[in-house]
Amino acid sequence: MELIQEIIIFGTIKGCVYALIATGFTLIFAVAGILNLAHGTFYMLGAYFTYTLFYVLGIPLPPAILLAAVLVGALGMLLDRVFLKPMRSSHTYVLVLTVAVAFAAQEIILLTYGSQGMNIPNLIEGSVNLNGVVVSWHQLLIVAITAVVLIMLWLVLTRTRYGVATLAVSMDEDGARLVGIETEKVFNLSMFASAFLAAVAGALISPIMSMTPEMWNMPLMKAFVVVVVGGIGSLTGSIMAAFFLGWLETFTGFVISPKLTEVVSLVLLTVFLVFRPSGILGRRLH
Amino acid sequence: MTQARDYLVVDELTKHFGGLAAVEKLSFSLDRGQILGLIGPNGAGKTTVFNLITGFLPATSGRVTFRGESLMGKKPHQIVNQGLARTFQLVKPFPELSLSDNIRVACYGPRFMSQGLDEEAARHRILEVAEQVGLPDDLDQPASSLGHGDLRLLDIARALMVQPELLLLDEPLSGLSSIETQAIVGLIQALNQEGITLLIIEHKLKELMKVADRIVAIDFGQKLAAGTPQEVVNHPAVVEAYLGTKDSYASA
Amino acid sequence: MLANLKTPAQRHTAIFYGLIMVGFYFVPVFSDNFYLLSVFTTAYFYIIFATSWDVFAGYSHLMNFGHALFIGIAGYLTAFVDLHLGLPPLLVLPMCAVVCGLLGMFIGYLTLRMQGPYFAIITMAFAAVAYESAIMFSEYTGGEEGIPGIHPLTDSLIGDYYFVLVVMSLIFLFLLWFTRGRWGLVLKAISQNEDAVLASGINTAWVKIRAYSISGALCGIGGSVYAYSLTHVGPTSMEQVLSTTILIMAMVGGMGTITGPFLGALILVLFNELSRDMEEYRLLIYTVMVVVIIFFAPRGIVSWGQPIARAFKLGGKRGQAGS
Amino acid sequence: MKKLLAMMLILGLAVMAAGPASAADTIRIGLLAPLSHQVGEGEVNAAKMAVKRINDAGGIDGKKLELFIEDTEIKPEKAINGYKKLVMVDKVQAVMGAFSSGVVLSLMDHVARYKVPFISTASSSNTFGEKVAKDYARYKYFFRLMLNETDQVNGMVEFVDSFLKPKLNIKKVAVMAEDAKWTKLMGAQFVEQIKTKGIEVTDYIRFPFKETDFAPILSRVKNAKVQFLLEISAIADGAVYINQWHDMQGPPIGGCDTSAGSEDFWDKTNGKCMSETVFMYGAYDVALTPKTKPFWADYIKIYGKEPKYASGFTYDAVYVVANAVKAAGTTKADALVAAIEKTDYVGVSGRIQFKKNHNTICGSDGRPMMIWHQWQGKGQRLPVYPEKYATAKFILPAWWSVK
Repeated sequence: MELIQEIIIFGTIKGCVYALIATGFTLIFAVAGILNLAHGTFYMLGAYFTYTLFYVLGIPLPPAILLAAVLVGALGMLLDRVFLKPMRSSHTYVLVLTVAVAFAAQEIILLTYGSQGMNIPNLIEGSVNLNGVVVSWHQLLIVAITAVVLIMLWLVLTRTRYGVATLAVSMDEDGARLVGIETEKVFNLSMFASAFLAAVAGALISPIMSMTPEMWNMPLMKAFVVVVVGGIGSLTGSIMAAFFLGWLETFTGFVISPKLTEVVSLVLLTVFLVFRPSGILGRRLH
Repeated sequence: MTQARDYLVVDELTKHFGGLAAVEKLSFSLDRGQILGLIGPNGAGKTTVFNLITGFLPATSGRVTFRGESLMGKKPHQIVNQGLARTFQLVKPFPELSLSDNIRVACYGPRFMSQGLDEEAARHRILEVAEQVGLPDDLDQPASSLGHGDLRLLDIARALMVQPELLLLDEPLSGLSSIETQAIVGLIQALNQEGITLLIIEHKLKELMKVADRIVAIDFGQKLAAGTPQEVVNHPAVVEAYLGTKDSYASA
Repeated sequence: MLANLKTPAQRHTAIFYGLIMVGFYFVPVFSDNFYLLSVFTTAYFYIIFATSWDVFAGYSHLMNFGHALFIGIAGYLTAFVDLHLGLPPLLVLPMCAVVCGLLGMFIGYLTLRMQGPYFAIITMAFAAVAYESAIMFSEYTGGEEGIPGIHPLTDSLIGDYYFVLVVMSLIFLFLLWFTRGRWGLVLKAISQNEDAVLASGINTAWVKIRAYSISGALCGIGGSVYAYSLTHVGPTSMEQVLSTTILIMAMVGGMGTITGPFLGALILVLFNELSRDMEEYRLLIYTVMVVVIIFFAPRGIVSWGQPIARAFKLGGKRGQAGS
Repeated sequence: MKKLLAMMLILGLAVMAAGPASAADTIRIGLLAPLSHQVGEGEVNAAKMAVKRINDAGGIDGKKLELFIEDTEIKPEKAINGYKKLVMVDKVQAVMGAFSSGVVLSLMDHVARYKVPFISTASSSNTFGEKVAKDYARYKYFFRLMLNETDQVNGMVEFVDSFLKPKLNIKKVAVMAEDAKWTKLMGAQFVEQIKTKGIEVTDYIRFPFKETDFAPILSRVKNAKVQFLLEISAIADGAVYINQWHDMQGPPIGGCDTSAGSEDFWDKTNGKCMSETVFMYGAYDVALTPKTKPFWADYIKIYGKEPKYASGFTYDAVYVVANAVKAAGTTKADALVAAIEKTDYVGVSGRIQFKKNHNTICGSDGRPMMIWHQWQGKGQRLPVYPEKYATAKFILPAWWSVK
């Protein structure tokens, strides 16, 4: 059954990318209550920064990706400090500001790099035949990197002071503040982690899907879907939902029709929002 | 038109939030024309009872009947239109609207509209209510400019605008100066004189005892005692629940 | 409406907008320059979109991030009806209003319990579903390229100009009437404290659904005229960037005032055309504007009316310009 | 409030002042092109080059040509507005260019309405000609200087049947086409015609321009065991699927891929386009007419880049209009149309003559025709078919062997 193998393999690769995108999105929402519509922008900047570091500055690809992700993470912190901090409590403000930032970033990228698709090379060239399914080494590397990054995130969250503080803030902000946790710092570092993860995803996917100034749209929508399906604020739920979505989309594309893949996730999103807004694992919304 | 007895009946009312029992098998009743006080320490579940009666929260079990009709499963606005209005513990006016508009909003419920009253009548009634509760003369100022006491009055005015038969006041005296307190106590008595039945949550027992015909004391969502004010405040369970708290009758 | 104009400030406001409206009707008298007319026509479309957005989202503070949904749905409906049934615009416009009104009612019903960001996401999602569907069902919708060849509204540019202007004027007047009465008051009250409105015996859910429905219906009329005017409809008419632009125009102008989005749309479209050379920077400039507005004039441009009027010694001591 | 009013007034006046400069004594030509797409860039460069050459040679009867450019962004609504602006503000006497049949189709009714001749130089839909034939009086202002869908289908069928079939031992092919108006008939006709040559078509897939995930499509094609995958794309970015095609080791691929018609495609795909075979027309480094090779060389000299798909046609279109103005002695639309209809001009893209339906006569030798180029070596795009113009031998993807 080649088809089943294909769906599992390609679905897993997709799921990894979605997991990288969505964990950061969930993290910052759980911790600071920020629904960041500029999340896809981090993903896009990750790709474009890598491109610039690699082609313009001639830095080898692996450190270029890492450096790009750190830079994007710093931009995330900047966004949080300068624009979000003053009015973090207003959902309306955060939504409008972040969506405006997203479009502005799109314009800046468009002006700098043009509208045509651009590519960076695979981390490792060449393909491998997995029992009849041809996959590139790069795609397998995405799976490995995602695993490493997610395990590291888990370790940070459970084994470090910052991580424990983050979890505390995500459960009860006021309580955390009472026991002396500097919530501002936690927000800031969460924003860094969130942007960093998205940027890694963007840099890893751009050799496969090309980068365009509009590429931030897709990850944002997927992040919505994953976060809503997985349960708002639940990291485990998000990761589960990311793979679920990856497999579901791949199944739809391979078995039913490639045309339907984009709509599947959106329909899933609306159905969950309307009928089960708490998601699979999330806390019940009042 | 309706029986005076058992005007409002709360019967084995229960509300669970997850594993927490906020209200547990609570029963009491209220007769027409009465003023009933609902007391209890902080977190006893008093406001939850209000929310259950007025439909802001769905009950886990039990029932509430008003004039013999069940209120269960009804939406808040439907309950209001049966003649049952409420105020809020945390005063909730519309800060950006003017005082008159704050009150005017309540004109646009079906209860007022069904009487076929026009804008002129509404304006007239707004002035009437504002004067009755003693709001400042300038009704064009925004609500955000009011002090805490006047906001309470505004909230009561809004509730009165729907012409309720039964009025639920949630801590109408909290945070008020003694002059403001006297004014509201007077207002409560005046409203009762007009024939409005009242259910009042209040911490200031001294004032409450002045106006209440009966008092129900609850703690942990359960009834501790019920009866005349004197009976309730001297009830051992109530004394125990209150002792050591600064809200106790002794220190009030 | 005139009965409500109690204060001098309100009268001045009415005169101000009245003058602008009358001015619009005289533009072709001064110049039949195609470019000028098309700039103003574009402004009228955005006025329709932004004010119709405002009647629900601006008043209820439930941020609708997918208003363009109605523009697109009405546009495609117009294309189908025009090309296959050949009905005249005067029949198609009400049809679009009804369809979009029902759609608004349906979405309003589904999203009733949603607050803040959840509402924002779902409105985005609905528009995105429609957008993707338009691309997916390319057999019927023409895919990414859309449907060309919709018949023009009238035979001349000036005719088109007046058609759009009249529709815009009617919608603007209707919205002023609607929001200056009890509906506006109740909607505003809901945005500030929904519980207190419920406790006043008002079915807030129904009020919101109705407002959303009206918002959709009016935007649908605008969307239909938009399609006629372009003689084309495509998925870009439902794009996220269009929804966002509408929202930004309304916010810059001043939410929950109708007059604010009117000014916001007008000024931003004119600004956009004046700075044609800077067109690439448009969204950048918009973003900066949003930040500036949110920090320094959270109530939008209309809130400047008051100090300006005071500077010119217009209006009363507590004039409510723009409201 | 007065301040606001004053501001509005100033805005209004400024808008009015931004109107047209007074019409000088020039021949005004409009160009509609998607400026940020490489096809549009090629159109603009070619048109500028032609205008400059004509003006340097003294213009037309002493009158200089003046070029006005509007961006279409490949969006019908932008193109419509651009056409209106060219016609009414810039008062041009002829418009040319545009890209994507969907865009041009939405322009046709406006061309009919404003009656300023339009020469389409980068769109292939057959519908244009059908409309002109059906309602000549209305659509006569519309011309197409390029191969239409039928011309391209014939070329593709011939290439697959007579060239590839024996080389690749083709029994089954699959077709993937971007979901656009210009590919609608092309895809269907190709499928129909290739079947008559005894070749099975396992799949005919249409994908949106912005598709980024081609794994499902490529998987279907691979599982169907086809020997050739025909691609048809112009608006979509070919690099996206070529990268994935290479990594998934798909069957030999070729057809129309506009993005592969640009020399930077090799770098964009990091060489993964190796063995992709695409047809080119309008401009190439091939001696189709005496002017073809010099144009190629001169263009590179001026712009430092190779001409793009539509460059040759746009370049010729400027000359067609210029010659027509000269022949008609006027710029009045109807006279201009009559003169353009009589065109017989050897340009860089071939010998240009218009049919009754205002299509260009294409396909045979010396006329505008398709020449197949394959990506080979270290990033060269070399002609492999027709044999007459071929300078390289056809190669297979590294992972493919003919069974």
